[in-house]
Amino acid sequence: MSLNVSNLTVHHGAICAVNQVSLAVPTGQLAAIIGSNGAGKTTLLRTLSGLNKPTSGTMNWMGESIMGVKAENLVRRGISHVSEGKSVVPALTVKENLLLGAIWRRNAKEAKQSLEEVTSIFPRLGERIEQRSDTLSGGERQMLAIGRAIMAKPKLLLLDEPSLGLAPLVIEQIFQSIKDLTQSMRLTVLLVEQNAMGALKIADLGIVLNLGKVVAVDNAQSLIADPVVRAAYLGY
Amino acid sequence: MHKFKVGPVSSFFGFTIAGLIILLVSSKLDDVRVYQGATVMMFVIGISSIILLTGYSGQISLGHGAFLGVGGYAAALTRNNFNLPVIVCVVIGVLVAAIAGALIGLSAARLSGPYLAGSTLALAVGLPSIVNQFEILGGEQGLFFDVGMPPAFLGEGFSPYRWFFYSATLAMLISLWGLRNLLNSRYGRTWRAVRGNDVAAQLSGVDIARSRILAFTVSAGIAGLAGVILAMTLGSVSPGAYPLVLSFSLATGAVLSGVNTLGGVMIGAVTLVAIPEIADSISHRLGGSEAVTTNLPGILVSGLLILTVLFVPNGPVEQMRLSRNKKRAHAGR
Amino acid sequence: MINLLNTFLNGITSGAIYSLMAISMVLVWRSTRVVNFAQAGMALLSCYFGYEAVQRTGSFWIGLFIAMLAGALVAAIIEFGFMRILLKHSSQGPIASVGPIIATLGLLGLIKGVIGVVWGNADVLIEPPFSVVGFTIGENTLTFSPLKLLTLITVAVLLLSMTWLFQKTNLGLALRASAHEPEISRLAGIKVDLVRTLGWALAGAAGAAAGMLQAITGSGGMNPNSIEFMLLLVFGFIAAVIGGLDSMAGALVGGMILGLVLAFTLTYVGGSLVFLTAFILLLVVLLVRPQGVIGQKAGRRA
Amino acid sequence: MQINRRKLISASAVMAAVALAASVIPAQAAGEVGVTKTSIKFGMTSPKTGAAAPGYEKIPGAVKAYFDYVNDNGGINGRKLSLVHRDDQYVPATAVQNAIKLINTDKVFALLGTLGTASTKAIVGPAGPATVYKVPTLYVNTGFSGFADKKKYPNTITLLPSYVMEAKVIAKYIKDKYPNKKIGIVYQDDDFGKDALTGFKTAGLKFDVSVPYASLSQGVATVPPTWIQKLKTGGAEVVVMFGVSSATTALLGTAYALSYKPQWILASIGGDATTIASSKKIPVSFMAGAKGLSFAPSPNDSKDEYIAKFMEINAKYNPGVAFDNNIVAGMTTAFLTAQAVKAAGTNLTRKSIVAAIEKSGSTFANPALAPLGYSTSSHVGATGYWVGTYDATGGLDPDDNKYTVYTTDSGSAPVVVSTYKRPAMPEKGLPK
Repeated sequence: MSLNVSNLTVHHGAICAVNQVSLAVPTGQLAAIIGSNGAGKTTLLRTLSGLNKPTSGTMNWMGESIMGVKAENLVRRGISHVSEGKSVVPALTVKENLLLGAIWRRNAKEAKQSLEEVTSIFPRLGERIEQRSDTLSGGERQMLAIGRAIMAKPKLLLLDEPSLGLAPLVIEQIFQSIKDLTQSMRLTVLLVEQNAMGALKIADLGIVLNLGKVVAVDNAQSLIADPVVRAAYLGY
Repeated sequence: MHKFKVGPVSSFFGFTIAGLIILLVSSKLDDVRVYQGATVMMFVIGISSIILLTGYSGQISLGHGAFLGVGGYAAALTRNNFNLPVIVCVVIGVLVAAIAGALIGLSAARLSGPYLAGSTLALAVGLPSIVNQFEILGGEQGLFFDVGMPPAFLGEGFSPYRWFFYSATLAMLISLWGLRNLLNSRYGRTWRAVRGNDVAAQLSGVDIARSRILAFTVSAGIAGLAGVILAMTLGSVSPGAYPLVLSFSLATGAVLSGVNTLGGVMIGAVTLVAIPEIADSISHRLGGSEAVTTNLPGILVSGLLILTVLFVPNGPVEQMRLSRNKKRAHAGR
Repeated sequence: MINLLNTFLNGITSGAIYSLMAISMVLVWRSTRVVNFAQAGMALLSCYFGYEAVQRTGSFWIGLFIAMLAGALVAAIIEFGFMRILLKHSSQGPIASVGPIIATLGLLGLIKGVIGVVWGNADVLIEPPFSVVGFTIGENTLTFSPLKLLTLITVAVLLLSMTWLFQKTNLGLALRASAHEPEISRLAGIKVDLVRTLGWALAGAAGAAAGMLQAITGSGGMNPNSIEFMLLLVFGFIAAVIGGLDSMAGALVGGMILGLVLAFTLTYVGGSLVFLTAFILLLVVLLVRPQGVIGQKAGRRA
Repeated sequence: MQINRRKLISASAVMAAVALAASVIPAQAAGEVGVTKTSIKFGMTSPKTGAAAPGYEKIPGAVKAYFDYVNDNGGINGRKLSLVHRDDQYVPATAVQNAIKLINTDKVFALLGTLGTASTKAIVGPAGPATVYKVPTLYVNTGFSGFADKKKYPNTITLLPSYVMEAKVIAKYIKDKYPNKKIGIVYQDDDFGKDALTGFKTAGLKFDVSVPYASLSQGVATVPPTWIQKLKTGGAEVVVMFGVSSATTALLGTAYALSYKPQWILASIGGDATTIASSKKIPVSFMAGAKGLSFAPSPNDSKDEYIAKFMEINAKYNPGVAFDNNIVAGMTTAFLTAQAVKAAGTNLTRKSIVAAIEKSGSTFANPALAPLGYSTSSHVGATGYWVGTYDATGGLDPDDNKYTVYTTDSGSAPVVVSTYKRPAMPEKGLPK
C-alpha cells in the first residue's frame, strides 16, 4: 500500500468536513472518490496535499508520515495536486505554466525533457505553447493543469474534479488521458469526481464519501454494479 | 452592540452628563491643559469623521486634513468678508466641507482601499497650492479667524482658551451625539451592511455607490467642523495649519481608538495630544542627546500605532468587549 | 523647438525616476497586495547608507550599490519581521481594509524618527558623480546633462536586468506565479513566503536606486522629512496607478506619462499648478481607466 | 449601545484624569514672571524637526551660546539669561501650544525670534497667547512687514527688513545700474513673493519676464528648467531671484547646467552663499558676479568685528556647529535681547523691555549695517540693505569696497542712500 490514511479528521472551524476517514491505495492504482456535494471530497484531497491542516488521524505515503508537511514540500515527495477548477496561472503562458511544475527540480535540462513528454501527451498544448493560458478553452486548461502536475514527475497524482464544467466529449478525452497516464507513468492516482460514472469507469478502486465519512470501498466495477450506489450517485 | 438600543433622548442625557463632568474637571485646569483639551476635542471630532468613513463604510482617507482645511477656510472667509456671527460661520464651514466631500466622494465611491488611500493623499498634497491661486485666500500666511473674546457673563479676564475649550467640547458632544444617532438610523445600518459585504448589501437592494458617497459627505462635513475648531484655537487659517501631518495624525488616532466603534474615540485623541508630553518627561528623566529628544515623539506615536495594528487591530474598546464576551461564553458553559 | 526638446528630455528624466519608484511599489503590491506608503521612507533610509558609503569611498557607484543592498535588506526584514505578522493579525474586520495601509504609515514615522536619531535633522548631501552642465546643440545648451543621461542609463540598465530576471529566470517565474496564484504556486513546490520576501527585497532595491538618483538630480539635500522623498512617494504611487498598479511595464509607462505631462504643463500652462496637475491626472486615470492605461490584459502581464 | 455610552463617559473621565495631572497656576509672586534677582528666562518656539528644520534648527543653539557667553561674564545687571526652546515643526498649531506652555508652564519672561509668518501670526494674533497674556515677542524671525505695525501688534518687535523694503531697494538699484535692460524675475507664488511684487510696484519697476513658482515645487526636478526656458525666451538680461534658498539653489543649478549667465540679483532670503555652496549642485564660483543683498555683513567676512566675535563665541559655546548666517541670526537676536534687558534696567518688566526697545532700540549695537527703525511709534527692525557682488568664494563683497546701504520703509517712502553709522561693537561684545 503506497498511500495509507487512517481515522483522518479535518475541521473547517466548527464543522467537521472529514470524519474518521480511512483508506488505502496500492501503487499504480487509480482510485476514484465519489460522493455528493459537501461530502468532504475536496477537503480530503486538500488535506492530503498539505493545503488544509488535519485535526487528527494519520496519513502515510510510501511508509512515511506526511502529517503536517507543507504543500510545497510534498511536491518534493512526489505528490502533485491539481486543485479544483482550472488550476492554471492565467497571467502566464502555457510554457511558463508547465515550467512552473518543474521549477522545484532546479534542472533546466530535465524540465525541457518533461516539457517534450507533456506536449507529446497533449499535442494541443504544444500548438498553443506560447499563448497566455487565459486564452485557452476549458478543456485545454484542464490539460494544462494536469500537464503542470506531470512536469513535477509525481508518483501520486491528486485530481480534483477535472471534468468540472467541461463538454461531454472533452470530459471523455480528459478521463482517457488520465487513464493512459496512470499506466504509462505507473502513477498512483486519487481522482475526486462529481461525475461518478465517468470516474468509476476508468478507476480500479472506488471510494464513496458521504458527509465526511467513508460509506463504501470496493473495486470500481462492483461499485458500478451496486444498486444502492447506482441509485444514490449514478442516477439510474 | 445593537442589542441594547438607546433612543436619542436618553442618550442625549448621557452626553449631557459627559459634558458636565468635563466642565467640572476642566475648572481645575490651567490654560495649557484647557488649550490641549480644546485640541483633544478637535481631534475627537476629526477622528470620529474617519471612524465613520472607515469603520462604518469601509473607505479610507489619508488626506482628511484637506477637508478640515476647507471647513476652516470657509468659516474664516464668511467671518471676514460678511462678518456673520460665529455660529453661522461654523455651519457654513461644515456645509462647504460636506459639499467638497460629496465631490470627492463621487469618485471615491468607485475606488478600493489602496487607490482611495493614495488619491486622498495626493489630494492633501495638491490642494494647499490653491491658496496662492486666489488673492482672497491670503496665500501661505492665511487669514485671521477671530471668534472674539469670551462672552461678558463669564466674567472679566476669563481665559479665551477656556472659552475655546468649552466651545470645542460642546461641538464635540453635539457632533458625536448626532453621529451616534445617525449610525443607529437606517443609514448607519446600510453603511455597516456595505462594509460587511458589498454583494449581500447589493442583493438586498442597497445602492452601494450612493451609500458610500453619503458616508464620505457626512464624514467630510464632520471633518470640516474639526477644521473650524482648529481655526478657532489658532485664531487663523493657513495651509501650514492643515499640514499632511494632520491628516496622518487623524488616521493614526482613528486606529488607536479602534476604527469600528465610536466608543474609544477619546483614547486616540488623548493619546495624540499626550504623546509629546510623555516624550518630554521621558527625555527629561533620561536626558539623551538632542537628536533623540526631538525625534522621540514621532518614534513613540509611530511605534504605538504599529503595536496597535499588530496586537489590538480592532482597537482597545472592541478588544475589551470581545474578551468580555469570551468570558461570558465560558461562564455560560 | 529647443523648448520642446528640453521639456521632453526633462519629462523623461524625472519620469524615469518616478518609474523606478512606481516599480518598487508595484513589486510590493504584487507580492503582498499592500500599497506601501513607507516605500519612500525605506528608500530614504537606504540612501543614508548609500551616503555613508559615498563619504567613505568617494564613489557614487559603490554608494548606489550599498544603498540598493541596504534597501533590499531593510525591505526583507520589514516583510519578514513585520508584514507577515501584520497581515495575520489584521486580516478580518473593517481594519482589514485599512490596517496594513495605516501600519505602513506608522513604519514611515518610525523610519523618519530613526534617521533623525542617527543622522540628525539637518540636510546631508550626495555630490553628483557627473557634470550637470547641459549638452549643447549649436549655440543652444540643453537642460539635458551628462548627469541626467547617466540617470536615464542607470534606470534603463536596472529595468532591463529586472525584465531579464522576471522573464528568463526561475525566480522570476516564481515571483510572477506567486503574485497571481499563491496556492497553485505552492502546489508547484514554490516556497511562496520566501518568494514574497524576495519580492520585497527587489522592491527595496529599486526604491533605493530611485532615491539615490533623486538625491543627485534633485535640488536639495536629504533630511528625515525630505519633501523631495515625500513627493517621490506620491508621484511614484500616481505613476504606479496610471500603469495599473499590477504591471511593471505599466509602472514604466505610468512614470513616463506623469513625467511628460508635468513637464509640458509646467512649460506651456503654468508653474504654480504642478501638484494639482498630478492629482487631477490621477483622478482622471482612476475614473476613466481604473485598470490602468495599458489595459487589463496587458496590465496583468508580469 | 449602553456599553458604548458608558465607555464614552468613562473615556472622557480618563482624559480628564490625564488632564488633572496638570499643574495649577500658583498665585503670582511680586516682580515680573520669569525674572528673579539672579535670572531671566526667555522662551522660543521654532522648528527643530520637520520639513522646515534644516538650517533653522541651528538658531536656538546660537541664541543659547551667546547667552552662555554673557552669563560667563556676569550676566546682565547680575541676572543670568536662559532660553527654553520648544520644537514646533513649523506647524502653527504646535507653535501656539508651545507658546502657551512657555508662558504658563515654563513661566518665561518673554518670547524670542519666533520663526515663520503663519506661526508668528497665530502667536501674536488677536487670540494668540502673546496677546492674551500680554507677553512681549522680541525680534521675530520673519520678513512679513505687518508685524511692525505697533497698533496691531503692540508687544511684537520685528528685526528683519521687510520683503517690501528689499524689493524697493532692488528696484532702485536696477533703475540706477541697469537702465533700459530687459528685466526678469523668478518669485515664489505666495504672499512673500507677492509682498515683493508690491514693493517693485511702488518703486515703479516693470518686469519683461516674470516667472512665478509654487512653494515646494522646486523639489520637483522638472520644474526649475522651465524657469530658465521662460527667462531665455523672454530674453531677460537681468534676473531677480526672490525665493527661498532651496529654490535659489535650484535656479542657479539649472542655469549652470544651461550655462545661462544673465546678471543675477539674489534676494537675501535665498541668497545665502554658504547654503547654496553646501548644496554641492554648482561650483560656488558660478555665483561670482551675481548681485546680492544683505543688512548684515556676510557670515564669512571675518574682518568684521561682530562676525569675528560671533565666530569666537560659536567655537567656544556651540562647538562642532558650522558657522553660517543662521548662527549670525541667532546671535544677533540674543545680542539685541541682552542690550534690551540692559536698557530696561534693574526693575525689569514686560512693559519696560518693550518701552526700552522703543526708546533706545535703534541705537543698540548689532551687526546690521542698515539703521534699526524702532521708535515709540514703530516696531520696524532693520530698514534697508546694502547691495554687493558675490566673489568666486561665495563671499558677498560690497561694491567698490564700501557698504553702500539703501534705506526705505515698507510703505511709499523713497529709497535713499543711508548715512547710518553702525555703532562700534562694545568691548568683548557685551552690552554696556
